[in-house]
Amino acid sequence: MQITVKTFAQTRELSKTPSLHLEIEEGETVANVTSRLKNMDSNWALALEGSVLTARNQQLCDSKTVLGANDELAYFPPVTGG
Amino acid sequence: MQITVKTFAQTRELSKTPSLHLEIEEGETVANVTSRLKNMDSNWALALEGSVLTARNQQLCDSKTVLGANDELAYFPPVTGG
Amino acid sequence: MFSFIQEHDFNQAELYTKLQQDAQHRAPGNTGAIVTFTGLVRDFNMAGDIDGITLEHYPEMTKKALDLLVEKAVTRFSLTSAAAVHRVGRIYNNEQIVWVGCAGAHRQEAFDGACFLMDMLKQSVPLWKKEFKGNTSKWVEAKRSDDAAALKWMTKP
Amino acid sequence: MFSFIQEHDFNQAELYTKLQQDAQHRAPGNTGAIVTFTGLVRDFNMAGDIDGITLEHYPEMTKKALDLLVEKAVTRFSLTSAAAVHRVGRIYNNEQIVWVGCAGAHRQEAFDGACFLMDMLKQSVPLWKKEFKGNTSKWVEAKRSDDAAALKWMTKP
Repeated sequence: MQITVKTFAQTRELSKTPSLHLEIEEGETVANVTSRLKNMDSNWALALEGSVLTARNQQLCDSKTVLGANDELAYFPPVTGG
Repeated sequence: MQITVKTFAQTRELSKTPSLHLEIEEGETVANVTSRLKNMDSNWALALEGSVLTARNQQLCDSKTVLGANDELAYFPPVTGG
Repeated sequence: MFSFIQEHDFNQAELYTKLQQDAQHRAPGNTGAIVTFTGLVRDFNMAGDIDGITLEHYPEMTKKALDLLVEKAVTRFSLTSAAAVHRVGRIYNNEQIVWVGCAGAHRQEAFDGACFLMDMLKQSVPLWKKEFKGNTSKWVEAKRSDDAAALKWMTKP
Repeated sequence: MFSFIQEHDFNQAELYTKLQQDAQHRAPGNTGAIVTFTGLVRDFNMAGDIDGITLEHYPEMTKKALDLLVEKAVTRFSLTSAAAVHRVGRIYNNEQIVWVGCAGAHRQEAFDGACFLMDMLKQSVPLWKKEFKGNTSKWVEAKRSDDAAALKWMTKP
Protein backbone atom coordinates (compact mmCIF):
# COMPACT_ATOMS: atom_id res chain seq x y z
CA MET A 1 0.00 0.00 0.00
CA GLN A 2 1.00 3.59 -0.55
CA ILE A 3 1.48 6.63 1.67
CA THR A 4 2.39 10.26 0.97
CA VAL A 5 5.37 11.78 2.76
CA LYS A 6 5.56 15.57 3.12
CA THR A 7 8.24 17.83 4.57
CA PHE A 8 8.27 21.44 5.70
CA ALA A 9 10.67 24.27 6.60
CA GLN A 10 14.28 23.17 7.35
CA THR A 11 13.28 19.50 6.93
CA ARG A 12 12.00 20.29 3.42
CA GLU A 13 15.14 22.27 2.53
CA LEU A 14 17.54 19.62 3.84
CA SER A 15 15.72 16.62 2.33
CA LYS A 16 15.25 18.53 -0.94
CA THR A 17 11.97 16.57 -1.17
CA PRO A 18 8.79 18.50 -0.40
CA SER A 19 6.68 15.44 -1.12
CA LEU A 20 6.97 11.84 -2.27
CA HIS A 21 4.90 8.66 -2.51
CA LEU A 22 6.19 5.57 -0.74
CA GLU A 23 5.20 1.89 -0.78
CA ILE A 24 4.89 0.44 2.73
CA GLU A 25 3.98 -2.93 4.23
CA GLU A 26 0.96 -3.63 6.43
CA GLY A 27 1.76 -2.66 10.04
CA GLU A 28 4.74 -0.43 9.34
CA THR A 29 5.30 2.29 11.95
CA VAL A 30 6.51 5.87 11.63
CA ALA A 31 9.87 4.69 13.04
CA ASN A 32 10.23 2.11 10.21
CA VAL A 33 9.53 4.70 7.55
CA THR A 34 11.90 7.18 9.19
CA SER A 35 14.79 4.72 9.14
CA ARG A 36 14.07 3.75 5.51
CA LEU A 37 14.13 7.44 4.51
CA LYS A 38 17.36 8.04 6.46
CA ASN A 39 18.98 5.23 4.49
CA MET A 40 17.81 6.61 1.15
CA ASP A 41 20.47 9.31 0.83
CA SER A 42 22.58 11.78 2.82
CA ASN A 43 20.05 14.62 2.36
CA TRP A 44 17.34 12.59 4.08
CA ALA A 45 19.79 11.41 6.73
CA LEU A 46 20.61 15.03 7.56
CA ALA A 47 16.98 16.19 7.35
CA LEU A 48 15.73 13.61 9.85
CA GLU A 49 18.54 14.04 12.36
CA GLY A 50 17.86 15.71 15.74
CA SER A 51 14.44 16.85 16.85
CA VAL A 52 11.97 16.42 14.02
CA LEU A 53 8.22 16.24 14.63
CA THR A 54 5.84 13.93 12.80
CA ALA A 55 2.15 14.18 11.93
CA ARG A 56 -0.09 11.41 10.57
CA ASN A 57 -3.04 12.73 8.60
CA GLN A 58 -2.49 16.26 9.96
CA GLN A 59 -2.31 15.24 13.62
CA LEU A 60 0.90 15.20 15.65
CA CYS A 61 1.98 11.58 16.24
CA ASP A 62 4.92 9.67 17.70
CA SER A 63 7.31 7.13 16.19
CA LYS A 64 5.29 4.13 17.34
CA THR A 65 2.22 5.17 15.31
CA VAL A 66 1.18 2.49 12.79
CA LEU A 67 0.53 3.73 9.25
CA GLY A 68 -2.29 2.73 6.94
CA ALA A 69 -3.11 2.92 3.22
CA ASN A 70 -3.22 6.47 1.80
CA ASP A 71 -1.95 8.04 5.00
CA GLU A 72 -0.18 11.38 4.83
CA LEU A 73 2.97 11.39 6.95
CA ALA A 74 4.64 14.78 7.52
CA TYR A 75 8.12 15.57 8.90
CA PHE A 76 8.97 19.04 10.18
CA PRO A 77 11.09 20.88 12.76
CA PRO A 78 9.68 22.18 16.08
CA VAL A 79 7.16 24.88 15.22
CA THR A 80 7.91 28.59 15.66
CA GLY A 81 4.65 30.42 15.03
CA GLY A 82 2.98 32.95 17.28
CA MET B 1 -4.55 73.07 62.99
CA GLN B 2 -7.28 71.79 60.73
CA ILE B 3 -7.79 68.73 58.54
CA THR B 4 -10.57 67.61 56.21
CA VAL B 5 -12.13 64.19 56.71
CA LYS B 6 -13.92 62.51 53.81
CA THR B 7 -15.86 59.26 53.56
CA PHE B 8 -16.98 57.11 50.65
CA ALA B 9 -19.36 54.26 49.79
CA GLN B 10 -20.65 52.26 52.84
CA THR B 11 -18.47 54.32 55.17
CA ARG B 12 -20.14 57.49 53.89
CA GLU B 13 -23.64 55.99 54.20
CA LEU B 14 -23.06 54.66 57.72
CA SER B 15 -21.34 57.78 59.08
CA LYS B 16 -23.92 60.01 57.37
CA THR B 17 -21.02 62.46 56.96
CA PRO B 18 -19.50 62.74 53.48
CA SER B 19 -17.09 65.42 54.69
CA LEU B 20 -16.17 67.43 57.80
CA HIS B 21 -13.44 69.73 59.09
CA LEU B 22 -11.66 68.70 62.27
CA GLU B 23 -9.22 70.49 64.60
CA ILE B 24 -6.21 68.31 65.47
CA GLU B 25 -3.08 68.72 67.59
CA GLU B 26 0.49 68.68 66.26
CA GLY B 27 1.67 65.04 65.87
CA GLU B 28 -1.75 63.38 65.92
CA THR B 29 -1.90 60.09 64.01
CA VAL B 30 -4.63 58.54 61.89
CA ALA B 31 -5.32 56.17 64.82
CA ASN B 32 -5.97 59.14 67.17
CA VAL B 33 -8.40 60.73 64.76
CA THR B 34 -10.14 57.41 64.15
CA SER B 35 -10.78 56.86 67.87
CA ARG B 36 -12.04 60.45 68.30
CA LEU B 37 -14.48 59.96 65.40
CA LYS B 38 -15.65 56.60 66.79
CA ASN B 39 -16.48 58.34 70.07
CA MET B 40 -18.42 61.12 68.36
CA ASP B 41 -21.64 59.15 67.80
CA SER B 42 -22.99 55.68 67.04
CA ASN B 43 -23.06 56.33 63.28
CA TRP B 44 -19.32 56.98 63.22
CA ALA B 45 -18.70 54.05 65.57
CA LEU B 46 -20.51 51.75 63.13
CA ALA B 47 -18.93 53.31 60.04
CA LEU B 48 -15.35 52.78 61.27
CA GLU B 49 -15.82 49.25 62.55
CA GLY B 50 -14.23 46.31 60.74
CA SER B 51 -11.97 46.72 57.72
CA VAL B 52 -11.87 50.35 56.67
CA LEU B 53 -9.05 51.76 54.54
CA THR B 54 -7.50 55.18 55.01
CA ALA B 55 -5.82 57.61 52.61
CA ARG B 56 -3.84 60.74 53.53
CA ASN B 57 -3.81 63.32 50.75
CA GLN B 58 -5.09 60.76 48.24
CA GLN B 59 -2.52 58.08 49.06
CA LEU B 60 -3.31 54.90 50.96
CA CYS B 61 -1.85 55.13 54.49
CA ASP B 62 -1.86 53.13 57.73
CA SER B 63 -3.05 54.05 61.23
CA LYS B 64 0.43 55.16 62.41
CA THR B 65 0.63 57.93 59.79
CA VAL B 66 1.12 61.37 61.37
CA LEU B 67 -1.20 64.10 60.09
CA GLY B 68 -0.30 67.70 59.25
CA ALA B 69 -2.10 71.00 58.70
CA ASN B 70 -4.64 71.01 55.85
CA ASP B 71 -4.31 67.27 55.28
CA GLU B 72 -7.19 65.41 53.67
CA LEU B 73 -7.92 62.14 55.48
CA ALA B 74 -10.32 59.72 53.77
CA TYR B 75 -12.08 56.63 55.15
CA PHE B 76 -13.57 54.00 52.88
CA PRO B 77 -14.28 50.27 52.60
CA PRO B 78 -12.05 47.85 50.63
CA VAL B 79 -12.31 48.85 46.98
CA THR B 80 -14.36 46.87 44.44
CA GLY B 81 -13.59 48.37 41.04
CA GLY B 82 -12.43 46.52 37.95
CA MET C 1 1.04 55.69 28.98
CA PHE C 2 -2.37 57.10 29.73
CA SER C 3 -5.36 56.68 31.99
CA PHE C 4 -8.92 57.99 32.05
CA ILE C 5 -11.73 58.02 34.59
CA GLN C 6 -14.97 58.81 32.80
CA GLU C 7 -18.75 58.44 32.92
CA HIS C 8 -19.23 57.82 29.21
CA ASP C 9 -18.51 54.55 27.44
CA PHE C 10 -15.15 53.90 25.76
CA ASN C 11 -14.20 52.44 22.40
CA GLN C 12 -11.91 49.40 22.62
CA ALA C 13 -10.56 49.93 19.09
CA GLU C 14 -9.60 53.58 19.71
CA LEU C 15 -7.85 52.71 22.98
CA TYR C 16 -5.96 49.88 21.30
CA THR C 17 -4.74 52.21 18.55
CA LYS C 18 -3.77 54.90 21.07
CA LEU C 19 -1.77 52.36 23.10
CA GLN C 20 -0.02 50.99 20.03
CA GLN C 21 0.91 54.49 18.83
CA ASP C 22 2.23 55.43 22.25
CA ALA C 23 4.34 52.25 22.40
CA GLN C 24 5.71 52.91 18.91
CA HIS C 25 6.53 56.50 19.91
CA ARG C 26 8.24 55.52 23.18
CA ALA C 27 10.22 52.56 21.82
CA PRO C 28 10.10 52.41 18.00
CA GLY C 29 10.02 48.90 16.55
CA ASN C 30 10.31 47.18 19.91
CA THR C 31 6.71 46.12 20.57
CA GLY C 32 6.18 42.41 19.88
CA ALA C 33 3.10 41.84 22.04
CA ILE C 34 -0.03 43.74 23.02
CA VAL C 35 -2.48 42.39 25.61
CA THR C 36 -5.81 44.03 26.37
CA PHE C 37 -8.42 43.31 29.01
CA THR C 38 -12.02 44.54 28.91
CA GLY C 39 -14.39 44.12 31.84
CA LEU C 40 -18.15 44.03 31.26
CA VAL C 41 -21.24 43.95 33.50
CA ARG C 42 -22.81 40.50 33.62
CA ASP C 43 -26.60 39.96 33.98
CA PHE C 44 -26.08 37.74 36.93
CA ASN C 45 -23.76 38.97 39.69
CA MET C 46 -23.13 38.46 43.41
CA ALA C 47 -26.68 39.39 44.37
CA GLY C 48 -28.24 37.30 41.59
CA ASP C 49 -30.18 38.83 38.71
CA ILE C 50 -29.36 42.56 38.34
CA ASP C 51 -30.11 45.51 36.03
CA GLY C 52 -26.66 47.05 36.29
CA ILE C 53 -24.19 48.69 38.64
CA THR C 54 -23.37 52.14 39.97
CA LEU C 55 -19.72 52.99 40.49
CA GLU C 56 -18.82 55.52 43.18
CA HIS C 57 -15.27 56.85 43.38
CA TYR C 58 -13.01 59.31 45.20
CA PRO C 59 -12.48 61.79 42.36
CA GLU C 60 -9.33 63.52 43.70
CA MET C 61 -7.62 60.17 44.28
CA THR C 62 -8.83 57.85 41.50
CA LYS C 63 -6.89 59.41 38.64
CA LYS C 64 -3.67 59.65 40.73
CA ALA C 65 -3.97 56.01 41.83
CA LEU C 66 -4.59 54.81 38.28
CA ASP C 67 -1.66 56.83 36.89
CA LEU C 68 0.61 55.42 39.58
CA LEU C 69 -0.45 51.85 38.76
CA VAL C 70 0.19 52.31 35.05
CA GLU C 71 3.66 53.70 35.80
CA LYS C 72 4.42 50.79 38.13
CA ALA C 73 3.37 48.26 35.51
CA VAL C 74 5.62 49.84 32.85
CA THR C 75 8.62 49.86 35.20
CA ARG C 76 8.10 46.44 36.72
CA PHE C 77 7.53 44.57 33.43
CA SER C 78 9.73 46.75 31.16
CA LEU C 79 6.74 47.56 28.99
CA THR C 80 6.84 49.82 25.95
CA SER C 81 3.51 51.29 27.09
CA ALA C 82 0.51 50.63 29.35
CA ALA C 83 -2.88 52.24 29.89
CA ALA C 84 -6.04 51.94 31.97
CA VAL C 85 -9.54 53.34 31.61
CA HIS C 86 -12.31 53.01 34.20
CA ARG C 87 -15.90 54.18 34.02
CA VAL C 88 -17.82 55.58 36.99
CA GLY C 89 -21.53 56.30 37.49
CA ARG C 90 -24.41 54.14 36.28
CA ILE C 91 -23.54 51.22 33.99
CA TYR C 92 -26.11 48.74 32.64
CA ASN C 93 -25.78 45.01 31.97
CA ASN C 94 -23.44 44.04 29.14
CA GLU C 95 -21.86 47.49 29.09
CA GLN C 96 -18.11 48.01 29.45
CA ILE C 97 -16.65 48.98 32.85
CA VAL C 98 -12.88 48.85 32.57
CA TRP C 99 -10.13 48.47 29.99
CA VAL C 100 -6.41 47.91 30.46
CA GLY C 101 -3.76 47.45 27.79
CA CYS C 102 -0.05 46.55 27.93
CA ALA C 103 2.51 46.62 25.11
CA GLY C 104 5.90 44.97 25.48
CA ALA C 105 8.75 43.28 23.67
CA HIS C 106 7.59 39.74 24.55
CA ARG C 107 4.29 38.07 25.33
CA GLN C 108 4.96 37.13 28.95
CA GLU C 109 5.66 40.75 29.97
CA ALA C 110 2.51 42.00 28.25
CA PHE C 111 0.34 39.27 29.85
CA ASP C 112 1.88 39.83 33.30
CA GLY C 113 1.49 43.60 33.01
CA ALA C 114 -2.22 43.35 32.18
CA CYS C 115 -2.87 40.81 34.98
CA PHE C 116 -0.95 43.00 37.42
CA LEU C 117 -2.94 46.11 36.44
CA MET C 118 -6.27 44.34 36.97
CA ASP C 119 -5.24 42.64 40.23
CA MET C 120 -3.82 45.84 41.74
CA LEU C 121 -6.66 48.01 40.47
CA LYS C 122 -9.01 45.82 42.49
CA GLN C 123 -6.89 46.58 45.55
CA SER C 124 -5.68 50.16 45.36
CA VAL C 125 -7.93 52.33 43.18
CA PRO C 126 -10.81 53.94 45.15
CA LEU C 127 -13.82 52.62 43.24
CA TRP C 128 -16.89 50.97 44.76
CA LYS C 129 -19.59 48.99 42.97
CA LYS C 130 -23.24 48.94 43.94
CA GLU C 131 -25.49 46.50 42.08
CA PHE C 132 -29.02 47.67 41.36
CA LYS C 133 -32.27 46.03 40.33
CA GLY C 134 -35.28 48.28 39.97
CA ASN C 135 -35.25 50.62 42.98
CA THR C 136 -33.13 48.46 45.26
CA SER C 137 -29.34 48.42 45.40
CA LYS C 138 -26.62 46.64 47.32
CA TRP C 139 -22.90 47.28 47.77
CA VAL C 140 -20.60 44.63 46.33
CA GLU C 141 -18.37 43.06 49.00
CA ALA C 142 -14.63 42.90 48.36
CA LYS C 143 -13.58 39.34 47.49
CA ARG C 144 -10.90 37.38 49.32
CA SER C 145 -9.82 35.96 45.96
CA ASP C 146 -9.01 39.52 44.85
CA ASP C 147 -6.86 40.03 47.95
CA ALA C 148 -5.00 36.83 47.15
CA ALA C 149 -4.47 37.88 43.53
CA ALA C 150 -2.96 41.21 44.59
CA LEU C 151 -0.85 39.63 47.30
CA LYS C 152 0.75 37.40 44.68
CA TRP C 153 2.39 40.48 43.07
CA MET C 154 3.60 41.85 46.40
CA THR C 155 5.44 38.67 47.35
CA LYS C 156 6.86 37.90 43.90
CA PRO C 157 10.50 38.90 43.41
CA MET D 1 -15.42 30.36 18.23
CA PHE D 2 -13.50 30.98 15.05
CA SER D 3 -10.06 30.78 13.53
CA PHE D 4 -8.43 32.05 10.35
CA ILE D 5 -5.15 31.38 8.57
CA GLN D 6 -4.55 34.14 6.05
CA GLU D 7 -1.92 36.03 4.08
CA HIS D 8 -3.52 39.45 4.39
CA ASP D 9 -3.43 41.63 7.49
CA PHE D 10 -6.25 41.53 10.07
CA ASN D 11 -8.13 44.25 11.91
CA GLN D 12 -7.95 43.99 15.71
CA ALA D 13 -11.18 45.96 16.19
CA GLU D 14 -13.20 43.76 13.82
CA LEU D 15 -11.94 40.56 15.45
CA TYR D 16 -12.73 41.94 18.92
CA THR D 17 -16.31 42.75 17.86
CA LYS D 18 -16.73 39.34 16.22
CA LEU D 19 -15.53 37.59 19.38
CA GLN D 20 -17.80 39.65 21.62
CA GLN D 21 -20.84 38.96 19.40
CA ASP D 22 -20.07 35.25 19.34
CA ALA D 23 -19.75 35.15 23.15
CA GLN D 24 -23.03 37.07 23.53
CA HIS D 25 -24.71 34.64 21.12
CA ARG D 26 -23.37 31.51 22.84
CA ALA D 27 -23.96 32.63 26.45
CA PRO D 28 -26.11 35.80 26.59
CA GLY D 29 -25.18 38.19 29.41
CA ASN D 30 -22.50 35.93 30.85
CA THR D 31 -19.32 37.54 29.53
CA GLY D 32 -17.57 39.62 32.20
CA ALA D 33 -14.05 39.60 30.77
CA ILE D 34 -12.43 39.72 27.34
CA VAL D 35 -8.67 39.33 26.88
CA THR D 36 -6.91 39.79 23.55
CA PHE D 37 -3.34 39.21 22.49
CA THR D 38 -1.73 40.65 19.36
CA GLY D 39 1.74 39.61 18.20
CA LEU D 40 3.81 41.96 16.03
CA VAL D 41 7.15 41.73 14.18
CA ARG D 42 9.92 43.58 16.00
CA ASP D 43 12.80 45.34 14.15
CA PHE D 44 15.33 43.48 16.15
CA ASN D 45 14.92 39.73 16.49
CA MET D 46 17.02 36.61 17.20
CA ALA D 47 19.35 37.25 14.28
CA GLY D 48 19.73 40.97 15.07
CA ASP D 49 18.46 43.71 12.80
CA ILE D 50 15.87 42.34 10.31
CA ASP D 51 13.51 43.55 7.57
CA GLY D 52 10.72 41.11 8.39
CA ILE D 53 9.77 37.45 8.47
CA THR D 54 8.35 34.81 6.17
CA LEU D 55 5.94 32.30 7.65
CA GLU D 56 5.73 28.86 6.09
CA HIS D 57 2.95 26.48 7.14
CA TYR D 58 1.39 23.08 6.45
CA PRO D 59 -1.84 24.24 4.87
CA GLU D 60 -3.89 21.05 5.33
CA MET D 61 -2.99 20.86 9.02
CA THR D 62 -2.75 24.48 10.24
CA LYS D 63 -6.46 25.27 10.23
CA LYS D 64 -7.36 21.94 11.90
CA ALA D 65 -4.72 22.43 14.60
CA LEU D 66 -5.87 25.99 15.30
CA ASP D 67 -9.56 24.98 15.47
CA LEU D 68 -8.68 22.17 17.88
CA LEU D 69 -6.74 24.58 20.13
CA VAL D 70 -9.59 27.08 20.25
CA GLU D 71 -12.01 24.30 21.19
CA LYS D 72 -9.66 23.03 23.90
CA ALA D 73 -9.33 26.52 25.40
CA VAL D 74 -13.12 27.00 25.54
CA THR D 75 -13.62 23.63 27.25
CA ARG D 76 -10.69 23.85 29.63
CA PHE D 77 -11.39 27.38 30.90
CA SER D 78 -15.21 27.37 30.53
CA LEU D 79 -15.01 30.32 28.16
CA THR D 80 -18.01 31.93 26.49
CA SER D 81 -15.95 32.16 23.29
CA ALA D 82 -12.37 32.05 21.97
CA ALA D 83 -10.71 32.75 18.63
CA ALA D 84 -7.32 32.73 16.92
CA VAL D 85 -6.00 34.27 13.71
CA HIS D 86 -2.55 33.68 12.24
CA ARG D 87 -0.95 35.19 9.17
CA VAL D 88 1.35 33.29 6.81
CA GLY D 89 3.64 34.49 4.00
CA ARG D 90 5.81 37.60 4.04
CA ILE D 91 5.32 40.00 6.97
CA TYR D 92 7.35 43.18 7.46
CA ASN D 93 8.59 44.83 10.65
CA ASN D 94 5.88 46.27 12.92
CA GLU D 95 3.14 44.35 11.10
CA GLN D 96 0.75 42.04 12.91
CA ILE D 97 1.39 38.27 12.91
CA VAL D 98 -1.10 36.68 15.29
CA TRP D 99 -4.20 37.53 17.31
CA VAL D 100 -6.00 35.50 19.98
CA GLY D 101 -9.03 36.49 22.01
CA CYS D 102 -10.85 34.86 24.93
CA ALA D 103 -14.19 35.82 26.49
CA GLY D 104 -15.29 34.41 29.84
CA ALA D 105 -17.35 35.04 32.94
CA HIS D 106 -14.34 36.09 35.06
CA ARG D 107 -10.95 37.67 34.40
CA GLN D 108 -8.77 34.74 35.45
CA GLU D 109 -10.37 32.37 32.94
CA ALA D 110 -10.04 34.87 30.11
CA PHE D 111 -6.37 35.58 30.95
CA ASP D 112 -5.55 31.88 31.33
CA GLY D 113 -7.34 31.03 28.08
CA ALA D 114 -5.37 33.61 26.09
CA CYS D 115 -2.02 32.55 27.66
CA PHE D 116 -2.86 28.90 26.97
CA LEU D 117 -3.72 29.60 23.32
CA MET D 118 -0.43 31.43 22.74
CA ASP D 119 1.71 28.89 24.62
CA MET D 120 0.15 25.90 22.87
CA LEU D 121 0.10 27.57 19.46
CA LYS D 122 3.89 27.86 19.74
CA GLN D 123 4.00 24.11 20.32
CA SER D 124 1.37 22.44 18.18
CA VAL D 125 0.41 24.56 15.16
CA PRO D 126 2.62 23.86 12.11
CA LEU D 127 4.02 27.32 11.40
CA TRP D 128 7.68 28.20 10.85
CA LYS D 129 9.31 31.63 10.87
CA LYS D 130 12.22 32.67 8.69
CA GLU D 131 13.71 36.09 9.36
CA PHE D 132 14.95 38.01 6.34
CA LYS D 133 17.19 40.99 5.73
CA GLY D 134 17.77 42.00 2.13
CA ASN D 135 18.38 38.78 0.20
CA THR D 136 19.48 36.66 3.13
CA SER D 137 17.20 34.70 5.43
CA LYS D 138 17.50 32.42 8.43
CA TRP D 139 15.11 30.01 10.14
CA VAL D 140 14.10 30.92 13.67
CA GLU D 141 15.06 28.23 16.19
CA ALA D 142 12.39 26.96 18.59
CA LYS D 143 12.95 28.34 22.09
CA ARG D 144 13.32 26.25 25.20
CA SER D 145 11.30 28.86 27.08
CA ASP D 146 8.38 28.13 24.73
CA ASP D 147 8.64 24.41 25.52
CA ALA D 148 8.56 25.24 29.22
CA ALA D 149 5.54 27.51 28.80
CA ALA D 150 3.57 24.79 27.01
CA LEU D 151 4.65 22.10 29.45
CA LYS D 152 3.15 24.17 32.28
CA TRP D 153 -0.36 23.61 30.83
CA MET D 154 0.20 19.88 30.38
CA THR D 155 1.17 19.30 33.98
CA LYS D 156 -1.42 21.63 35.55
CA PRO D 157 -4.49 19.88 36.94
